[in-house]
Amino acid sequence: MDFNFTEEQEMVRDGLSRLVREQYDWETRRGAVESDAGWRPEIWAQLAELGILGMPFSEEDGGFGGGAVDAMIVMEEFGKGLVVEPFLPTVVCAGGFLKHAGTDAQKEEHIGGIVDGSRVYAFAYAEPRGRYDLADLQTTAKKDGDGYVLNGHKAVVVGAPWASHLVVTARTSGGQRDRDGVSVFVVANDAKGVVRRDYPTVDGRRASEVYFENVSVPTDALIGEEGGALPLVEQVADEAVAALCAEACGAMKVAHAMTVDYSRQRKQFGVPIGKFQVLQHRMVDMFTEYEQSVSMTYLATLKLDAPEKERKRTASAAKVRIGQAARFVGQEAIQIHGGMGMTDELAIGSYFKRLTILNSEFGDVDHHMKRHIKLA
Amino acid sequence: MDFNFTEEQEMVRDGLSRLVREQYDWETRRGAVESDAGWRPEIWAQLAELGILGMPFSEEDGGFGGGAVDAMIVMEEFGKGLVVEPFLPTVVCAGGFLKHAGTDAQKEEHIGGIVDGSRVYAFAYAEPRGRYDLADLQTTAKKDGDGYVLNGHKAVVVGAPWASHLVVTARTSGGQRDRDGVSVFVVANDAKGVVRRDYPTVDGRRASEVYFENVSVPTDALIGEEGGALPLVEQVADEAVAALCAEACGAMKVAHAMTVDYSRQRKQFGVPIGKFQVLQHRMVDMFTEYEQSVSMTYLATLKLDAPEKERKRTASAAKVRIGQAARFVGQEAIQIHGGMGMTDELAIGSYFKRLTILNSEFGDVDHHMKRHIKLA
Amino acid sequence: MNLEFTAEELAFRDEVRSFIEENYPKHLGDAGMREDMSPEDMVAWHKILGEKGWSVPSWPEQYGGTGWTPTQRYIWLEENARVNAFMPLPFGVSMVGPVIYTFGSEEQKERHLPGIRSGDVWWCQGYSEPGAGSDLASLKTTAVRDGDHYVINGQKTWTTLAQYADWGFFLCRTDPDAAKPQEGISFILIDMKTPGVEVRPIKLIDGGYEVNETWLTDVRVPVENLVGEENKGWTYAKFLLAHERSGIAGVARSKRAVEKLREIAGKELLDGEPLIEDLDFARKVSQLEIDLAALEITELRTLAGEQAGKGPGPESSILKIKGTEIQQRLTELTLEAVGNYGAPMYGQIEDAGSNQYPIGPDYAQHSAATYFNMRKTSIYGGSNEIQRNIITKMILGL
Amino acid sequence: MNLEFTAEELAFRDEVRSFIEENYPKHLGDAGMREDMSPEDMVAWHKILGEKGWSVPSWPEQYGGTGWTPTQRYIWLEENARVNAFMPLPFGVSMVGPVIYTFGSEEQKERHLPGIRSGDVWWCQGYSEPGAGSDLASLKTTAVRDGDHYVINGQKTWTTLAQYADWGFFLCRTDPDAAKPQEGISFILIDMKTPGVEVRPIKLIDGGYEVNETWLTDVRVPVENLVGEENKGWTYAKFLLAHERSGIAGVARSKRAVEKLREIAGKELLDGEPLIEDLDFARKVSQLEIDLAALEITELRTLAGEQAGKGPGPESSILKIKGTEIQQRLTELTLEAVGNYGAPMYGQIEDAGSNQYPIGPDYAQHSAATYFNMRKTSIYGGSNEIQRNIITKMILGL
Repeated sequence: MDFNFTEEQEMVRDGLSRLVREQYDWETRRGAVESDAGWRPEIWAQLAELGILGMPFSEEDGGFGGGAVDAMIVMEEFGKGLVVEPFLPTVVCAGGFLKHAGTDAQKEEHIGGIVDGSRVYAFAYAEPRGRYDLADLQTTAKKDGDGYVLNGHKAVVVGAPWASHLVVTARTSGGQRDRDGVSVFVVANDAKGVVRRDYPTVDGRRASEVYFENVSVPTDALIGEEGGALPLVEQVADEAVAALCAEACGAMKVAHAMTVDYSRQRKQFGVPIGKFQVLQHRMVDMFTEYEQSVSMTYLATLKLDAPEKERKRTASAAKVRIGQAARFVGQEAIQIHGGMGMTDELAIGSYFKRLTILNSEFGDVDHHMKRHIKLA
Repeated sequence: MDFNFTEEQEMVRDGLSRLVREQYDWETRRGAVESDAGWRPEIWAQLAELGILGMPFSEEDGGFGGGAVDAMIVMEEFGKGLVVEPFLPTVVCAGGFLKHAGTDAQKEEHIGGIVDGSRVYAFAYAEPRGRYDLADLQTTAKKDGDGYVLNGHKAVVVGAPWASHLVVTARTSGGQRDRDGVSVFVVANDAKGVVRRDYPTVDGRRASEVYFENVSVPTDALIGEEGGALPLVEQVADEAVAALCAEACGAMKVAHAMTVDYSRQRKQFGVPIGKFQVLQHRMVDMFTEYEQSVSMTYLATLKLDAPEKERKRTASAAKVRIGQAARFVGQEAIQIHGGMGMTDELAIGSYFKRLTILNSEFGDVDHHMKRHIKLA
Repeated sequence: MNLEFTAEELAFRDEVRSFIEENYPKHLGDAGMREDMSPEDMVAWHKILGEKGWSVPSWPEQYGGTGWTPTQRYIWLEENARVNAFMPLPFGVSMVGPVIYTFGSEEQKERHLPGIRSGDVWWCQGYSEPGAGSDLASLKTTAVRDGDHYVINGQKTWTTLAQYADWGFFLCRTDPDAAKPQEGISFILIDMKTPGVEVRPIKLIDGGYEVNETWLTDVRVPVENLVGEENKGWTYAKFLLAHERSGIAGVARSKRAVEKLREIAGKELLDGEPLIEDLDFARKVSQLEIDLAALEITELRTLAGEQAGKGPGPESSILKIKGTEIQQRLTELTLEAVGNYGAPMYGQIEDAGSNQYPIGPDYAQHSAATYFNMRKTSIYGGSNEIQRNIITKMILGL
Repeated sequence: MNLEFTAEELAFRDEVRSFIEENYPKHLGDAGMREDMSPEDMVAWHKILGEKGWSVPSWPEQYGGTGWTPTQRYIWLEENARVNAFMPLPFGVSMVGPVIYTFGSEEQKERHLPGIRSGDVWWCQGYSEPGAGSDLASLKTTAVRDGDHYVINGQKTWTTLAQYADWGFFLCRTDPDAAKPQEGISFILIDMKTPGVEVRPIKLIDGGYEVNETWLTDVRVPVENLVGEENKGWTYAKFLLAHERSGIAGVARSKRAVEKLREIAGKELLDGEPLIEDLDFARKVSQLEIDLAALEITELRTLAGEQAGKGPGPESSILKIKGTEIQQRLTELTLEAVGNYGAPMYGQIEDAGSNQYPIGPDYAQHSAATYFNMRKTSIYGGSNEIQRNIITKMILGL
């Protein structure tokens, strides 16, 4: 039993922490978020330089031999700074598919570009009527000669406007919610027939509705087994869940610290509001929620390689616990900030919004609670 | 729209309030509860004298022409004093069956004894494996010549040790949980084959496991329609729910007042604990819960004669809301009383215990929430 | 004891209902829930009501009130909520109007009440100051007498919709040496076009601009704009805060919103079934409905008390706490219901004018913005913590 | 970073597991959950552990400790919880023992430590006084020096299981004129058979008698029973409160209790199906399991910190708050699960000796009493409100 990071991990964390502190203050972030691009490719290049983008890949695949704990460290620091650059879809999701199921040729083609920052990915899994069910797919991929033809509509694909490639789940057989028949493809974002409608999200990122209109892809666009990829999708989604939990921890930590700090400075009736016992105890409860979230994030991260049922159940437990914590911490942070918390002039609102939306990504509390129950 | 009581109702309330204040202080109650009998027949006689036991019956049936609002008033005052005498099973339940479905002969036989206090009833509806489902009956009543033969086991029949008669639900046909086939009988508590095991309950009352071992009853023991009595049972159970809600309001009111009072006297760190903001706000929340409970009790009571679906939905809504309030008020009352609240030396513990058990009588929060949902 | 309306009340309800059906502007649609109304839309119904004589029901009849009983006013709100009408803004009708007809001069009444009734004059409120929050008495804006004018300097914040306002009512400190912070404050009406008044919108976390900061720099205001006595403004301010309690709980609106939530949850799917049939979600909706039913009866009990001549007491703090909790929960469940489509920032998308493809269902639009926006309700109007302090003092006596 | 045990730790676990399997008294059964144990039952396992040398694992080895790492101690608790063992009472082992070996004289160590280790001497705690609650420093019991004795007068309360105690440790005021309430307090050991010591059981709301009031009337205690320095008792008291943190969260016990709850909910029926398959009930159980998993890792992180030499800090207040919340919730859900059979007062029924018919299923017995009893956990040991005050000061720095 060991809860320490390795020396390398501590170094990565320190480096990232410095980057966020020095280049990702909230005003700068806001400028980038409101710019036309909506993100900063130069930050992405720096992440590549620092080796962050290659960290979780094995050395033979061109990475630095890290794993889930490293992704957790990265995501927690990103959460602290509300970093919008698409580490999760690119490294955790696309990277995850490639690591677990990519052929040598696929690894060769994609991983290098991820590691050096030249390729950016988005993960197109959700559909308009599918809620959080990864198998609820109306997007189809029909075998056609040497390849497949994709048709369908993917909802709220985070990072798609920035992506060079999309990882797409589609149905090669079976009924709309069958566990069998799910396949995964990687598609160039500028492929013929890929139609996007891009938009900003309330938590400062960019996303798209993505329509596949007779998009032809070659056979080697298929990652993993044709029609048998649901377990793979679930594995990657659980890895994404663990990463989101880490991001939430980072955001909660800062939101809590900002709130305590604000309560020290802000006076009402001649007294700093941090002297009111009701607010003190609520800030204690925020801290407790944060600490429990860190614990659950550790647990979910360390169980990502456990047997399937244990992995799933732990990931869902973490998403439930962090979802509840994120809701409480976010709402209380605004309440304790009072009117100022409602304005776009303080950073706290951005933390609240990210904590809100994060809560529904890859399944909300109810979704994961049901999954936890089913796996009892 | 009118939330006032009539002059008569105010008088009844004042009279009861005086009785509870003068003869039902907590020490005296404890003495009675711990006595062999477990209740005070002399209080019962006084209630008869005051006309309380006859209040909800029509004048032609020998009563005083009151209704559900009157029962509410009585139960709220009883809640304040934690009165254990069996008004609910006798007047609300048995009385309810007779009012709604009794033949003239049945009314003649039973109501007089209720009104003058000579007869006491218990309502044997729950079964060991039936939880809160009124139709989940393994007790059977088989047609036998001119009457019926009852067999079965009724669970936690409150007031049975004190009762002269039992009102019993039994199945005359159908499967274990069918809506059809439910019948209601009134049986003398000393009839041959009625076997009881009596015991005290944690909230200061007496109850029994009642076994029916080939108990023969005549045809006129049947109240209401043979095999079609479930709607009648549901009506009476909803009336009992409204009465329990009123009792809970009375108990919550006193528990809250005791807690506020205690917080004024009890000092810690040299300050009355009622000066600590965290406890103040919690006592505010207790008060709010109480006020919302009063509102829901009014609503449920006033809707007892509404169309079936509206009546059921409102009764369930009230039981949910009061159940949640009773839990919160009871737990917080103990917590704010601290160690003293844990002892049997203060009355508050008795209020907590009654509020706890009341919560499961005639269905707990989950049961009524599901019923509310189904009736949406 | 009964919950029924009298025959007269039922007749009144029918009258109100048909009036609304015939007159409520069709183009406003579901206006009571929209985040993006034009200022013209916001006063459209007010102006129609002004002509009908129903724009200020709770005022004394001599000033244009309707003389309705509290029950009739309740029915009035209910019927408006049925079509989700956008009600007249409170700043004139419920706030400054009552102060003027109670404490103002005859001249002030003649000058200001007609415009409030008709909806022609838009008012805003200058109470809060930066850093003061619920602690109104700590205000710093000064009004210094200079001949027959006050010269006003200071900064106000959270002045809701001040960007459209013709007039504002402001609390200003006229005696800086008063013994207590509540003393030495005056209640002054300011024409928002006076030189030195500057309004700057504050962007809120939902992306909207419904509140402002208002700078007052050497603003010269005629002394006849002082309401009541100099240095007694705190009395009028408290009167104003306590005055318009009916509707504080927002019951009628929330009831409509629950219906809307049920509709949405009937369209969203979970495992291919309507979300509303999912026990988890249904439970949350039922809980809301139950809490709302309790709140409604609590409000009716308060109304009945008023009808019997008891003024609304500190119990209205309960209405505020529970009412806002329910409103917030409603928006939260709506956001939850729409799933992934809570994330898009719809406001900005519409600005772009694109309509090539829809983004999610109509009802998902602004669900996140509305949720974010409604966090304000437990902060403003005396935060819910302050309401609990009030109950602690006034009801528990601690 | 990993959660695995080392090979040594796994071997240790196996050793512990077989020792427990072979030696834990069969007749105690599910003792860790029973409400009605005899005093002999309560020390039975302690005595066996004393012989094995495992009764005081966390003590320094020179005084009989095992030298186990925090992880080993965690494994030890886990394994005991597997059979739901009734662990040695804390008053000697975790409370007075560490005070004696840290601050006591050599003579005190020789005299008292062996009896604590072996389980032969039963200790009780005389900290709280009537009306003082979590405010220990306000104590009024006095110890006045008279030759080579202290004469002690006062009243203690909540002295758990004092009715069986041989010895007690008491906080007494030796300097009534001390500047601060925490000063002038001494830590004194009292033989409970000394004349003037009177113990009266307090009946609790669950019907049981686990705590007492203890009257001390002119109790003469030899001065050599003073631990450490006179007037420095507050230091030792704080040391005691902070010392034994491991296990404060009760994780191992709660894990076992969740299993038990699942069993019960598997037997109870709702609509003819096992209650555990009901989504509402299953959700509550899952929530408990999830909260418990989070708490367990939090405890392990604290343990790991201890292993790395960091003393347990104010984070242990989190363990106390969450641990007791979970324990209380567990008993509440058990009561909920058993439905109507929560009502019977089983304790009193058994007294009657009747066994003609059973009353409800075995597992329903005492479910209400246990729920009532466990309300104490958020009150004692520094109420959960006090714990939040501690975190406010020590971690938030407010």
